[in-house]
Amino acid sequence: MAKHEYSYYPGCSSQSGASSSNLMRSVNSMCEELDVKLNEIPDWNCCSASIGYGSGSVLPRVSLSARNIALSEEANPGQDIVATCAACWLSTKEASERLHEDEGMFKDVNTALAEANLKLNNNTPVRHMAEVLIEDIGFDALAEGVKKPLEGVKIAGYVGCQTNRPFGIAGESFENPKYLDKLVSSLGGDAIESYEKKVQCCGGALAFSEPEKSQEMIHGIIEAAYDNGADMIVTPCPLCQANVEIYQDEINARYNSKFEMPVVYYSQLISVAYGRNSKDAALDGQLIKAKKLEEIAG
Amino acid sequence: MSLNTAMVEKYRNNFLQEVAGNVEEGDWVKMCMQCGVCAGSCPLGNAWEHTPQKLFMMIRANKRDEVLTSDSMWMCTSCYNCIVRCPRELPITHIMHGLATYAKKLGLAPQSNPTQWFSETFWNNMMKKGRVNELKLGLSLYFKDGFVSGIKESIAHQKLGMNMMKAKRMAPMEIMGGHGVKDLSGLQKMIKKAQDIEAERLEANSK
Amino acid sequence: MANYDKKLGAYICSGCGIGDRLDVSQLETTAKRDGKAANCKTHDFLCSKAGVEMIQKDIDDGEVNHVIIGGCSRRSKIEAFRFPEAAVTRANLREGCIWIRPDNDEAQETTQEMADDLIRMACAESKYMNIPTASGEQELNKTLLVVGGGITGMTTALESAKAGYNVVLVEKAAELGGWMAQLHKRTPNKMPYAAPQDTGIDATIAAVNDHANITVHLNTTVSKTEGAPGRFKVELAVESGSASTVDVGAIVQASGFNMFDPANVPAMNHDKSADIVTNMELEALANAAGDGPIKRPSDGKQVSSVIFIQNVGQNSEEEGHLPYHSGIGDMVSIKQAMYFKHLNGDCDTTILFDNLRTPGAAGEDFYRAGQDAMVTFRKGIASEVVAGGDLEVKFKDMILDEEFTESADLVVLDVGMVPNSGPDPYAADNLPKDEDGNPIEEENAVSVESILNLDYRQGTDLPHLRHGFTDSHFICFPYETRRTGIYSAGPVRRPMDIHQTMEDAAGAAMKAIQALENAGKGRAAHPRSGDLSYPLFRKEGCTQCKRCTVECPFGAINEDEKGFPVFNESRCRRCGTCMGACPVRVISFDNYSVDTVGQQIKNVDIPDEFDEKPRILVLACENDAYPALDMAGQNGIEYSSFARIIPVRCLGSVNTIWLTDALNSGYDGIVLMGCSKGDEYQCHFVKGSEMAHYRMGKIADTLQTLSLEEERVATYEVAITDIQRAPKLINDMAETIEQIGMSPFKF
Amino acid sequence: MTEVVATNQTILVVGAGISGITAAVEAAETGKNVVLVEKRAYMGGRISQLYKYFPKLCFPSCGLEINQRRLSAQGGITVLTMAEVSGVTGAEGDYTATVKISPRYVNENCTACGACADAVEAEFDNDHNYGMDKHKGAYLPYNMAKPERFVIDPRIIGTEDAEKAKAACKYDAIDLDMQEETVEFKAGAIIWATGWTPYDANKIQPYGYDRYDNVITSVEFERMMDKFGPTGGKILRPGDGKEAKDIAFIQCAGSRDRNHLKHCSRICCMASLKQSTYITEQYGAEDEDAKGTIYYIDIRSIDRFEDFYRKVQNDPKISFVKSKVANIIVDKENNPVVKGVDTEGYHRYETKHDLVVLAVGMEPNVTKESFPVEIAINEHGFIEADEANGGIFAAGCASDALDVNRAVQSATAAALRAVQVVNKVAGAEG
Repeated sequence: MAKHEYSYYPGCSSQSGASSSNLMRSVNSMCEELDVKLNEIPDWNCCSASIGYGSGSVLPRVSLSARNIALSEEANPGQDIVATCAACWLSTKEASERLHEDEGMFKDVNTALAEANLKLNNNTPVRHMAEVLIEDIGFDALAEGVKKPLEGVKIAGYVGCQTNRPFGIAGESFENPKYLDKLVSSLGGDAIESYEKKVQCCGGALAFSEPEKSQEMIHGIIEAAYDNGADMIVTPCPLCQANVEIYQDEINARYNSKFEMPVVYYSQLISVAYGRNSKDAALDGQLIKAKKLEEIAG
Repeated sequence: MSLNTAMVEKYRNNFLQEVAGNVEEGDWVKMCMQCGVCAGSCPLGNAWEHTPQKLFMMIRANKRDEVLTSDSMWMCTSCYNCIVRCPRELPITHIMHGLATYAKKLGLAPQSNPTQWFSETFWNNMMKKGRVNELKLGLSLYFKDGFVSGIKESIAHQKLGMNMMKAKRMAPMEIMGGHGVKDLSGLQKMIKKAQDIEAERLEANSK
Repeated sequence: MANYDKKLGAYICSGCGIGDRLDVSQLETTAKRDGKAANCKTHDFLCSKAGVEMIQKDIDDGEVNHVIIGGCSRRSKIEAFRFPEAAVTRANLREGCIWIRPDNDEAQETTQEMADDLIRMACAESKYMNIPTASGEQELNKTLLVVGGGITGMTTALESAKAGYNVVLVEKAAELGGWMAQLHKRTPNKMPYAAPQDTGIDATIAAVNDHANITVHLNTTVSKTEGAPGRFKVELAVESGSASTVDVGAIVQASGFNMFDPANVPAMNHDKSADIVTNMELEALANAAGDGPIKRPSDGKQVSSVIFIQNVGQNSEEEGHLPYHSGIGDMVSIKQAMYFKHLNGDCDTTILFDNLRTPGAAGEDFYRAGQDAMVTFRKGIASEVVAGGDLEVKFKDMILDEEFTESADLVVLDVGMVPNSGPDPYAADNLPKDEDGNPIEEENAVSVESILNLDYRQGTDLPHLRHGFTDSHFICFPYETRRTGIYSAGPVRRPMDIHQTMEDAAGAAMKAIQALENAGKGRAAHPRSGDLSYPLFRKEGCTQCKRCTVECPFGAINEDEKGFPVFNESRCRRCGTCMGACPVRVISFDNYSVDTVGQQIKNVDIPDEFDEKPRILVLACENDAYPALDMAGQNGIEYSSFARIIPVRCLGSVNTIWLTDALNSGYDGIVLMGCSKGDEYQCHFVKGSEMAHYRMGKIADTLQTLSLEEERVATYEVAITDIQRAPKLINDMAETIEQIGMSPFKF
Repeated sequence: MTEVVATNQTILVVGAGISGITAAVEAAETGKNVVLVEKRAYMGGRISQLYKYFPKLCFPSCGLEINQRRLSAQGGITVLTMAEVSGVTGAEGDYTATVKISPRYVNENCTACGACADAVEAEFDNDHNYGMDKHKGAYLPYNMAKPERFVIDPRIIGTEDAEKAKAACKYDAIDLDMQEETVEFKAGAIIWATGWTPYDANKIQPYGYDRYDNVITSVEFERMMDKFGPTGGKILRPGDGKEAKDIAFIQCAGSRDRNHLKHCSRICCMASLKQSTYITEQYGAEDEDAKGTIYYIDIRSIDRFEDFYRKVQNDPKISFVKSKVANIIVDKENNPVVKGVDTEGYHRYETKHDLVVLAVGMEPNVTKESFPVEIAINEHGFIEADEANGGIFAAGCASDALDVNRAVQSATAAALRAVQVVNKVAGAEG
């Protein structure tokens, strides 16, 4: 039996062929290394993220998450739900919390769930993979397993919004969370602790609809990393990863800049540090290659 | 009588009460003390015509039309900065979402606002299969202003698309269907039920 | 006055480096030879148990009754050197001598001279002082007079009675209860601070009426108050015309407040519509409503919209307005807005405020409770209420930056509290002055009817501090009024709510009880608490000039029919301002007199002119300047060894004869250090420093007569924090003397 | 061994700040026996760390001098410093208090000559100056410290420094073997005057007090103005020691905030108005670079103090912005840049200042859990008057967020309530 076992909610963007399929791959490698078993929630659905609000109002949106929790409770009883995507985690956790606080809504949601022959008990903790790493495994244990320390790699920890607010990681500040820095240090890399844009919003919600607004924000996030001497950015959120990475060409054109800043997931860092190859670490999924990681991974 | 007219009739001079009764977390609006921390904390602050705190004041001042037709709340990126800093713990993000949704239900949301449109497209995309099809979502966005401009947009973003495909982060076959939920009908019935419950409640509130 | 043989004992400590830096045996010789101290001893650790026991033994053996300690400052080791049965003086050899002088050979001689003089001065002071004892004329009267039967007065009465004292409670009206009895509900004083509470006033009134130790006089005013703490005689006048006299030990004035007249803010149109009411008028409407909805006065319609306008005529420099703020108006309006939420169902309730003043834990909780009850708060400045069928309020919403006109069934004006304090004895001094220095009359001058009718030389009532309030000027001492044994409490002192007023009532009761207890023992009140000395007066020398009666900062001194001063010792605060004022020097205290200081001045050794060793007399207020100089020593800040420092109770006690004598006997310069004066005075005796500055303004004449330079006398305001500046002022004088030369008056 | 003479007619006062001193002195001057217990090595509490009082702009040490004199003039007050009440049993009129006294390692022989401080070398953060400078391992907490007796920092015990201090003392005042002791004594009534503590500014993360050198607290600013404080009376940026002339004051730093203290701390508005006058005091009215900006939600200058508010409003150097500052960042020169929205008409600002002063709130020192007996404490941690409290009465900031004047008022009232109890005991005992 694996040391740690969770009910896993991968989310739409992690699916094969989707924008953060590389996240999924590196998470799988990471979990193998850490002896973590992820049991995917069968037939999970989209959480509708935050942007769902425009058409889906409260009850439908909460019902979507409630369905996932109910499915998890049915298929993976007693296991904490773990999400790797910030938006998935937030939507699900928020739904769970609101249903704890609001009995009326809890009743309504179960009425809706009954249409799909499901019932929600709502007694399952909803957690982000970062919490698993920090709380269940711990930085010390993580450091122990490092085979190829990320020596000399300067990494800016970009936490973003939804992994950080409103819930965040226990004991961390909303304004200056340090867990990514600690993670980087545990893996033998150089954390850029003075990176002051670590919780600045990337404007993901507007990336499609009003790109000029979101790209202005992304520009600032990358610039600050450059100014602080970062070789790359690490993030725990697929939306942040995608936004900050993939629009750099457009941003360079817009701002006359020459950014070429790799943006990777924590799971990729761990995979590499634990000795996995580039493919297992999904480094091939980078639009902007994380060369320093590739060198280490060999 | 439209829902909007019915609501106007019902609440007359008290928009605050209307918001409290019908908007997601709207009951919290009364608790705002006008400190402005939300306004200063919003990463898109510059884009807002009316900041959250000002919207709350406008609600109290019965500026119903101005609030509901405003595009300000559509600027919300759900970054939750306002929520964590609000000294009164108002769920501002949710109230912004709620105001937007409510405006949309009443038919007052600004049609020209792109995020409003995106939000709807996203929802519809998601509801088709129970999971989001990123490719279709992206394409539908490019083609939102018609076929010709859609082709232009597509070309403009061609490089990005190619790169994503190369990195296996975009799959052309997704256009043919892609991932989805097996119990789609159960999911759709569930959503329908949830929507009905809300609609009935709103209808009842307008009486 | 004491009548005993003085036996001086000088005890010199050689510890703390004194023995290393000074020739202690010479100090002993000085004490014996010049100081005439029969008993002289040196100890290397005088404050130790052994050192203290040595002194105590001499006292017990009858060898010594006047103790002179040559060692650390009088501010140090107070507990060790407390010998209640002896007169104790201190020569400040440590902080005032070795610590302010450099430790080198060059300085040694002058430092030793300084120390010798300090010993001479302490001996002289000791020789001329007496151990103070109470006059024996005291009375212990355990009854308090409380003026005012509102919540403040009633609370004072109940709290005092609970401590075992008797109370005479006087109320002008026919019933107890005051304004509070008119309230529908009160703001909450218990967690969770969420809803208006019953006032409970009936129970309080019943408790007062039922208490065996409280006598209530209704329809009664105070027609005359004479005497002093411990022996006030108070004449009570009943409306019917009858009168009686009570003897009381202390007085608490709880005469409350009146409401500001909204007619002073014409734009509010209070007189134009019955539906524009003040906050107090609203209480009546709420009471009239019973459990039903509040109705508007004009036509009895149930109020469905109400607007509260905060801050009407308050915090404003406009004519006829109040320059202060009641502070409680926002809490009151939230409470009243809740009346509507409770009684009038779906009533629109708006509060237009400028700064929402809901301080403290209870305040902020109540604000949130108001918001939670759907009271609409708008930062808005109202410019006008338009009277008519439906009222209209014009205001600027400060957040939306937009002018609004909102209609309402009822408009409530938050008008402020005006203290009911009686005429200010010093009104003419306190009025703002025009360019020529003539006082400008205040338009809304408060009630001029006397409350206490004090038979005092300096007026009938408690002095006002500001805006008609009888508050204390002292942050640290909120009950220090300028009339000993008379304390004010409640909104007459400063605007306050019920909770605060009840705390204040208890505080004032404490002070009144303390005052009468101490008066009974002949002990002084704050700040020289416990001092048994009192002004002694040599009547045969008095010229009836009235300076003392006019200048006493506490109005303690009356005049008899011939114009001689009557000191009323228990009113006296022992500052010595009278002593400083007296041109013929007939006023003194056992432990502080023209001689105790004058002889110190005289006993300083004045080297002759060619020694080039000037002498600078420093008279320093013992509360501020002297501690500052001590702390300079503590921090090793040096000053001239030519300075001879004498602490004085207050600069107001400085008699010009000391200066004249000093100049005549060859001092080269004089520095006076008192506390800050003026509106924000820090003088603990209120007027002492100001009086001294005034008197010193006239010293120029004396200097002229003596053909001396004006710069030889300098008067400064020195704060306790002037630890670097005070020494500098002394050094400045030393430098001045260097420039203008030595005094020609050396022998 | 410390001996405490007390009976059930004794009043125990816990805390020797302005409230505790006042309660003790008022009761003692009415002839009562008092035991005054203070946790610190010296009396005076928070006011000993203030530069000036509002609205008079006078010096707290002035009143403290008088109070300390009153206190020593009264034979009736026993003062225990470095002492904490660890237990209370019994009931109104008959309490037994247990007090734990930490070793000072300096006995009453101390003459405050300072030889021990000269002899030692180790230095530690100076709590009196909120850690802005250091004190030696043997030290007098500050100029006016009473009891006027040095303290040996327990951290030097067992080191060579301790032996050096002992050797330097000519008066056998240093006792390195001093142990913690516990004393037990009777009291009829107890006045709880444990005061407040500045809210921990590290917790107000958006303002970066933990990250930015040039963001300080109001209590630290107060220490800067003291000529014997950590900066010698100059307003200096902790970051680079440069003079700070353009100063921002941020109100409600931790107060009126459900993330921090829900209550309004009452004093901070007046404190900042007061501190804004320090700018002119320091640089003069002519210096155009010297200016202050007060960021506020509501200015609560309450009642008579309004005229002080008006005075500051009329000062051309001081401006007011109705806004709770959203966050602070620093520019490349380490200047704090204050960001937010002026809500009066919606003006977005991003303003650079030399120094930011956070007007930190008051947190009561009492907690329900830490209280030795059952007592009515509200959710904010303040003790409420309640019949059930028996003979225990709160004074000053243990009862509410109060300014000095109101704290003294409250303490005087508490003294009376204690006197009522012991008078009743005296009556019963004849």
